[in-house]
Amino acid sequence: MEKLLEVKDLEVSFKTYAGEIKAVRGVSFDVNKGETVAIVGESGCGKSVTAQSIMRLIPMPPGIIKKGSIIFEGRDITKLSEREMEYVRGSEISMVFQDPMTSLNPTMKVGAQIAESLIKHQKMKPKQAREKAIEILKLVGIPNAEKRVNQYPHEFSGGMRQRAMIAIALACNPKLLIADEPTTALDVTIQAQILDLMRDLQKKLNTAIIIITHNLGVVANLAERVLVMYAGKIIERGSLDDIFYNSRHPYTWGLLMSVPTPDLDKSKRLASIDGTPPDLFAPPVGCPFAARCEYAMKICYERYPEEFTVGDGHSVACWLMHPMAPKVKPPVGKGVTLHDG
Amino acid sequence: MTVERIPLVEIKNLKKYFNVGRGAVLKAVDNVNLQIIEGETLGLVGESGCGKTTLGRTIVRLYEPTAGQVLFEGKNVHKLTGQQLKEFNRKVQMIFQDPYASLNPRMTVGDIIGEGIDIHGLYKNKERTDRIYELLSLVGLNKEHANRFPHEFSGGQRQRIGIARALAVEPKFIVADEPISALDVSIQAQVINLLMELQQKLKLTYIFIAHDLSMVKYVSDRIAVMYLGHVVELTTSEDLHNRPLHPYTQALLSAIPVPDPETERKKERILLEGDVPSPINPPKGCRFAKRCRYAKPICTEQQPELKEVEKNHFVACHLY
Amino acid sequence: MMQNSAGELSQELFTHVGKNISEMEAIARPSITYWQDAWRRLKQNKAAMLGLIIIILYTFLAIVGPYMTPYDYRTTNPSEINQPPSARHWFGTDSLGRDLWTRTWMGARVSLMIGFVAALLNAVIGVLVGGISGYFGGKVDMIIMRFVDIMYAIPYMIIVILMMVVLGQGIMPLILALVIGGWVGMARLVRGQILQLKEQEFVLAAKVLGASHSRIIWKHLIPNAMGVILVNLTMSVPSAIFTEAFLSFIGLGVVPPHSSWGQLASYGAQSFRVYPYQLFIPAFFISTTMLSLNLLGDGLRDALDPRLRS
Amino acid sequence: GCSKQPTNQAEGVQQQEQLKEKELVFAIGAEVPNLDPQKATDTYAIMVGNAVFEGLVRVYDGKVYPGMAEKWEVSEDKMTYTFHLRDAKWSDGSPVTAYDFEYAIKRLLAPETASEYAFQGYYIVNGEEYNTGKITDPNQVGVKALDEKTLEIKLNVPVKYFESLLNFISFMPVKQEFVEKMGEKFAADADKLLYNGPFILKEWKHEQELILEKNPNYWNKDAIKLDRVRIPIVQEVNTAWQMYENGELDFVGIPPEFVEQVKNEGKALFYYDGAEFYLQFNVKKDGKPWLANENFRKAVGFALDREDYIKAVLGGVSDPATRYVLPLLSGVEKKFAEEYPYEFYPKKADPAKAKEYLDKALKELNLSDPSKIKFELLTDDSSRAKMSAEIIQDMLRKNLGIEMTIKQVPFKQRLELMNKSDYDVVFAGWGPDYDDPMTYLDLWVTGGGHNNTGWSNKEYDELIKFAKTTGDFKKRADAMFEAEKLLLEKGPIVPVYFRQRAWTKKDYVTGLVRNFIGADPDFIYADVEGKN
Amino acid sequence: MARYILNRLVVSLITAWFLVTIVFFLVRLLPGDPFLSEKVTPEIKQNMMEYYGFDKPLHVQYITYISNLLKGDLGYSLRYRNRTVNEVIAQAFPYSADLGIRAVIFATIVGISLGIIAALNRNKPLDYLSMFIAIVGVSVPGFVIGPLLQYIFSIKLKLLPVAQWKGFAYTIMPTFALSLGSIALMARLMRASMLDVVNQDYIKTAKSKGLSPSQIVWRHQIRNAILPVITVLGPVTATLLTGTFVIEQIFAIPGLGKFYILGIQNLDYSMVLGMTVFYGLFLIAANFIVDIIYGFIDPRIRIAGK
Ligand SMILES: Nc1ncnc2c1ncn2[C@@H]1O[C@H](COP(=O)(O)OP(=O)(O)OP(=O)(O)O)[C@@H](O)[C@H]1O
Ligand SMILES: Nc1ncnc2c1ncn2[C@@H]1O[C@H](COP(=O)(O)OP(=O)(O)OP(=O)(O)O)[C@@H](O)[C@H]1O
Ligand SMILES: [Mg+2]
Ligand SMILES: [Mg+2]
Repeated sequence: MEKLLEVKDLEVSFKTYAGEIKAVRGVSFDVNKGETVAIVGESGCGKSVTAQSIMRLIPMPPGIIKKGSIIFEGRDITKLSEREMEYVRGSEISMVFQDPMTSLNPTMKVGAQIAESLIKHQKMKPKQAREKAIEILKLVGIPNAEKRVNQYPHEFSGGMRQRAMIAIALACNPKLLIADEPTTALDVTIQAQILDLMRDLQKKLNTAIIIITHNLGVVANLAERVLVMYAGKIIERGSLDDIFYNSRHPYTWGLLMSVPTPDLDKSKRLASIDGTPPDLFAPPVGCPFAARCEYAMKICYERYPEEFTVGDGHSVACWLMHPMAPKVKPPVGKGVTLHDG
Repeated sequence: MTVERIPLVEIKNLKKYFNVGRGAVLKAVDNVNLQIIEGETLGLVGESGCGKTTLGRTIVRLYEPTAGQVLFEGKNVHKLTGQQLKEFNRKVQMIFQDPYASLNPRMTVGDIIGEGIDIHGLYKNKERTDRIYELLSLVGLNKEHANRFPHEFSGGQRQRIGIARALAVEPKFIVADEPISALDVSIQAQVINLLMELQQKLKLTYIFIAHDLSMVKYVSDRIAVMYLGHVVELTTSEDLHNRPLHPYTQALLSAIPVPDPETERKKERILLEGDVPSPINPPKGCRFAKRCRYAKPICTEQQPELKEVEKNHFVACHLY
Repeated sequence: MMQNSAGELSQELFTHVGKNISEMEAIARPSITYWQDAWRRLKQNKAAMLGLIIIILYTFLAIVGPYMTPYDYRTTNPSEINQPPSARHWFGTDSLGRDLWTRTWMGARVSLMIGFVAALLNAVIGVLVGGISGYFGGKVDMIIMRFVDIMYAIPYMIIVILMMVVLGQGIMPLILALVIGGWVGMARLVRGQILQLKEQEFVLAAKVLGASHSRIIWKHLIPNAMGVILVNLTMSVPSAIFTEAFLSFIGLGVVPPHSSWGQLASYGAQSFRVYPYQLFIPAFFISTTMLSLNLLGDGLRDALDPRLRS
Repeated sequence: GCSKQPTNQAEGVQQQEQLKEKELVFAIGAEVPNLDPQKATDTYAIMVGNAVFEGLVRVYDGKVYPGMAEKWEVSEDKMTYTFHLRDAKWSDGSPVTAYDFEYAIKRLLAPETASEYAFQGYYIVNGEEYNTGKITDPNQVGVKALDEKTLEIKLNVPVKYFESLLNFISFMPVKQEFVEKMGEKFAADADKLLYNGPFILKEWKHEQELILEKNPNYWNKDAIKLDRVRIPIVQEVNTAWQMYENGELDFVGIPPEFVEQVKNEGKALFYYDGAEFYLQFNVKKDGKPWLANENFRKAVGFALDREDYIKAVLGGVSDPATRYVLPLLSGVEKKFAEEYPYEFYPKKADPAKAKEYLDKALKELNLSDPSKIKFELLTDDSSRAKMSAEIIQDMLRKNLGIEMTIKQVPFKQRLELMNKSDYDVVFAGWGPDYDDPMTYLDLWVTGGGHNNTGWSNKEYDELIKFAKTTGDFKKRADAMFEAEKLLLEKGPIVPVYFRQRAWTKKDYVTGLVRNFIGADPDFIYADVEGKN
Repeated sequence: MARYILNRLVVSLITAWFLVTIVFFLVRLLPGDPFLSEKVTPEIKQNMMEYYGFDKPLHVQYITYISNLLKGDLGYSLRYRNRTVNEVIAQAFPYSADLGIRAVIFATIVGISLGIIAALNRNKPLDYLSMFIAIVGVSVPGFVIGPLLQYIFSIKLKLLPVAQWKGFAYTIMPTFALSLGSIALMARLMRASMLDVVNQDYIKTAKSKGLSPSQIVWRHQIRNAILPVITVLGPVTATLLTGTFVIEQIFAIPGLGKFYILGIQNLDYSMVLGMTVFYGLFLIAANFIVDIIYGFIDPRIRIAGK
């Protein structure tokens, strides 16, 4: 398989008056052509920042890419000039932003916002671009697209805005689509439709997708590989099955256990992970999850665990994998709590 | 179930239309009747753009209804003034769908959360600060966050700020518009647990709008399914999952993504064919008819009424 | 204690410890408000601080400057007219032979006072009226804005002359006159901003919390319109200073022999080719005041916008 | 852009023409508000009127020459004038007749005309009565065309300066038929007037420019050298000055700041414009008895340093007013000042004398401390008024220890306050209406229309009355001199300065006359030979 | 929309009527009267009062004025006695409008550009340069800049004529001098509101589409930031087009500006009222247009009612 994107040891910080927020702390991963990689993880752990760094869209200042390289088709994105970036953004890599309301220009018709990148990158005539915009809007399931292209974002419902965002990202058939929570505001039928759409695109154009989502259902539906992030680091990575059925990190376990299933009883509390993630001002020296980890050992508080490879493409950053660590039985795994729904 | 009890909120023939220019009206909410009983959670699901947010906003008085009324504790909320209005504003809160847009970019998170406290004079000085910290930690944020501004947060963190803000005034009734969609599952669980705990402790009432049907099912006592401004099905959450009657509900349930790769690979979904009709000049007859597998001639002719086909199970469909 | 390789790890390190949630509580700094935060940021802005220092310096000189020389601001001296700056007369003398250093700082009192007070009052009234008009919209807006139109269109001089007839000459009536004619621009500007801002969701959120109208206007809308307000505020300072000079021209300014920067400048302008210092000295102070205000205003704008940090 | 403006090309052409034609260009400070001879009041109208109209006589450089009247006779009692008109034509080709003059004068006096300068016709029999509505029949007014060429004017009293007065714009002829045809629009534009003067008004671009061209029908056209006069309207003296420097004007007034410089270049010219400025006391002001005190007023008069004042406020241009009557006015044979030299106030301040008078005044007022004396100087918004008030204030403080406050108001308000006698002391001025000391002196008679000082002196009234009615011009002048001395000794007036103006011209400009009365500048015989 | 416009027209007329009424009575409160002059005697003044109908009761005069006004007749000037205010306006307005339009266009283009440049280069030399220009614009008033320009460009450099209004060369300095203040205000406003916009999420979206900085500025930022400039543009246009005293005076331009000042100084009632009506209608219209433009610029603004 051909590598499309390679992120190496990426570190991103935000300088604030109170100090430096280390949002991403040495993340490395790669994405192959036509592949779907999902990033899951605690809210605030740096997923969006990672994604936006790939597009070089971190507001600078206050943000800075402190370290690392992002190699896209052999070019280091961190070293490209802004002009060169223009041709990467939108046409080669495009992005669906998490917050659809504020991410759409309130004073510009939705149609025009979609048509814009078509005009820029595909050199379409405005009229042609508009036709295409209507087509894409229909594709993402917006009824009455002919009318809707002339509306402004505030006249759209939350889900429709999100679909408009998706339409913008899909407009130019990018090689890499970064979708930051693309379906949170969508009802399941539309969600399914969007997921199908993305899959189609992938098949047709061999588009690679990085999808960031909290919906493990979506992950299960779409992704081939999964990265689990926590406090600015990737703590586990592996194939879809590795993560869902054979996960090794206590945080991943916690995540999987928290998912409600359709048959969950109301009288029972949902399982969750106690405590809050560490402050990224001063991330702990050791494993950032240690303080919330039932299995924490002394070393977890003192040293950051190295990444242990536990299978083909499956690796975990957890001291439990160390030969000296006590053996623990994972509370989740194939068929444990998940599989009878 | 406690349907017999007096409803806390009563929505009667509520309509909310938007003028979208050149004389066209968009019927975002069209003749909705609902009753919400104190202490229950009413789940609201439905196609994106079907009017859930609009309904929620009309209930909390952000929109003037085009017709119909909303009664809270027996009083028409759109007619409230003065002290009663203030009372209402404390008792009824909303969690906004779009977390970032609903946070004032020029206020610290502490002030955003503290605003309700200040408005209603609930706490002062140190107590106020403590309360803010408490709320922050309730939603899984820490004290340090109080001094930061909304743009410095991740999507999920922003959503939690919104939740904390709504909880700050100790409301009785919360319209939660997709309160958890941006949260990771563990925090989702944390927040849902919190909401449910509070409900038990304080007899809170919720309207819970979400797309995550398993979560809706888990939190709700009853669920209303909306389609293009109409409520098409209304029943207990158990019932809805076990015996969905409306064809749209059935399609919806079949589309739930399951967090299990194998099931997802094998799953068969009811694919909804055809275009979603427009809420501007919606078709007469059943609004789902065009996409419905079971559509009969009458469906395109006559609009079905919401009727009780089984005990506590209402559906608006000519099939029943 | 940090070992370099995994191989040197001791078994002891792998003893189970478990969760430690309490340790996670971050140490919180005392909570600060938006305004405290803004002030903190303003202090770090060197240009803004320079501006502030200059303004303070000028204010200080306006207080003590006139007493730093043996001359009195009103004593004429026909044997020393139109002297260029020298050791005797630091800023030279005017055509009546009066010491310009003294007159400059006496004039600073008038100009700074008028500039700041009138600009501030204008801002307060303008923001208030514009805020109300924009926020409530509809009929209220229609009535207020038509009132503003009328205020705009009534010839300003008529108002000023009438004010002077009723209240006499002096700084207070002058400020009042400046305010009567001055607030309308701010009102329209603020109204425009509010119209744009009021549909934003955070306003809805505040409404749901039961925030009063005034709270929404002052805490939510105005801070978000602050950039524009500050610009207009800083820009209205020189316009007040020069309006005063213009009014003096037609006999409506401060009572002679008091003067002001604006008047000094406009006298100086008549003879700038012969006695350039008579123009350039007051002009220098007016423009550096403006510069300082703009630096300060920009700094304040930046400080008040949490998203904009450098 | 505006279609009216000539393009640059056209301008080039114009410049070409200028080579052949003699064109004089100078600026005036404001639009001519009105060129209707009987309604016009302002100096610019008088100046233009002088060039485009001609009255019975023409005054040039202070002397009376025949104008439309070839010759005239004066009766023994000096109260009846008979004028014999020459053959002259209006610009429409019709003849100028005695009826045009009769009509013009009656029009001046008719109340319906509402002429501001109607008082100029009050010397004529029944003039005042007709104007103020006491009689309504215009035929009773003492002006009559005996035939087409003969005009008779009857006066109430002998008026020494009556001939020169006839040069005043109010007495310029107008043609009844034409006036009536034009109605309200008479004189509103260049083509709504008839001209009989040395020039005709070719173009009147309101607020912008007046263009005068030589009148080919003028009886004395050979004496006129200029082909054209262009008069742009430029309000700002500094702008005009810069235009002059840039070669856009042929002569110009010098802004005070530049006087020194131009003087050093030897190019500065000066002339009196007739205006005199003085402090005028309101002697009837309640609660301020010192204003009624003669010695106090004199103390103020001696405390003023008129030379310093002129140097500081007026850039050294103007003359200290050591007496009341403008020295340039005509006396019996020569200038009044030559026949009756007098210096009441010194040019420099005389603090000792001022103190002396002040002490006397204090004693009379039963005051011990001069700081008890407080009064306010009313002044207006004319360009130097503020400085002027400031320096007076300082002089009084230095020389008398009196705190005078300043009240500056708009011009109209100053007049209003003066009319209502609502002031302590006002800085006022007066310009002559005719070339005779009386134009200043009759202001202060009891009940005089402009005397709002409350000052009243029998002796003074009688002197003025005598001067106004006697036919003996020597005795008349003596009486006026007595009155002047009395006024300075006891009157409510402290003269400050006689205004002069500084101006300069290009060397090629010749034959320009600057007048302190009537048309200023008088350019009709000017020449610009050598201008390129 | 059509109903709104109609409604607004009616309101505008009412506004204008209020304005006229207020000013009608205000001018009469001013001390003095139109015929007051140094030379005039009470009797003669009486003649003039009668001639102009000022001897009638005030309410009669008011009714006469209004009924004439409805016919579009602003009456005779009391100072230029044989010219009507309509004529004065007709003759002077073209000059003021000519100059005003030049100045508005120049100021808008330069002001907005400067503001944008400043915002895009915040706290960098270009920002400070733009601030410098703005400061010059407001702290150097017309009465200074005018003579200064004349001195430099006419006397010293011999490039341009000093004054008057006779062709393109004559328009350059007055246009520049007149627009300085507006340039300053617009530049500063534009900068401030651009900075409010640059960090919005939708700019990030625009960037993510690969738009170049200038495309982002043109297509996304300006429209969201321009509202304050539009707001001030209303009154600025009305004011500049109907004449400005100082600049017209310094450059000897025969525009309308002086009539306000002279009208009031001379208590030329009909002139003052006429000018007020003229300017007022302009202003009302300008603000009306601004309100309508609001809706086009930002669709969320709906002044036209619900
Ligand atoms: N502009 C900023 N200034 C300061 N801190 C920031 C800024 N943007 C993000 N952060 C911080 O960086 C961290 C990572 O944010 P990010 O948006 O990547 O989270 P995320 O993983 O996308 O979370 P979510 O799932 O909630 O969207 C968060 O802790 C956030 O507070
Ligand atoms: N201000 C508005 N002006 C015009 N149309 C509007 C407005 N707000 C909402 N709508 C329309 O009303 C309909 C219902 O919108 P609403 O936001 O209530 O949907 P929703 O059910 O919340 O959808 P989602 O799940 O996507 O958030 C949509 O068609 C939307 O386009
Ligand atoms: Mg995120
Ligand atoms: Mg919604």
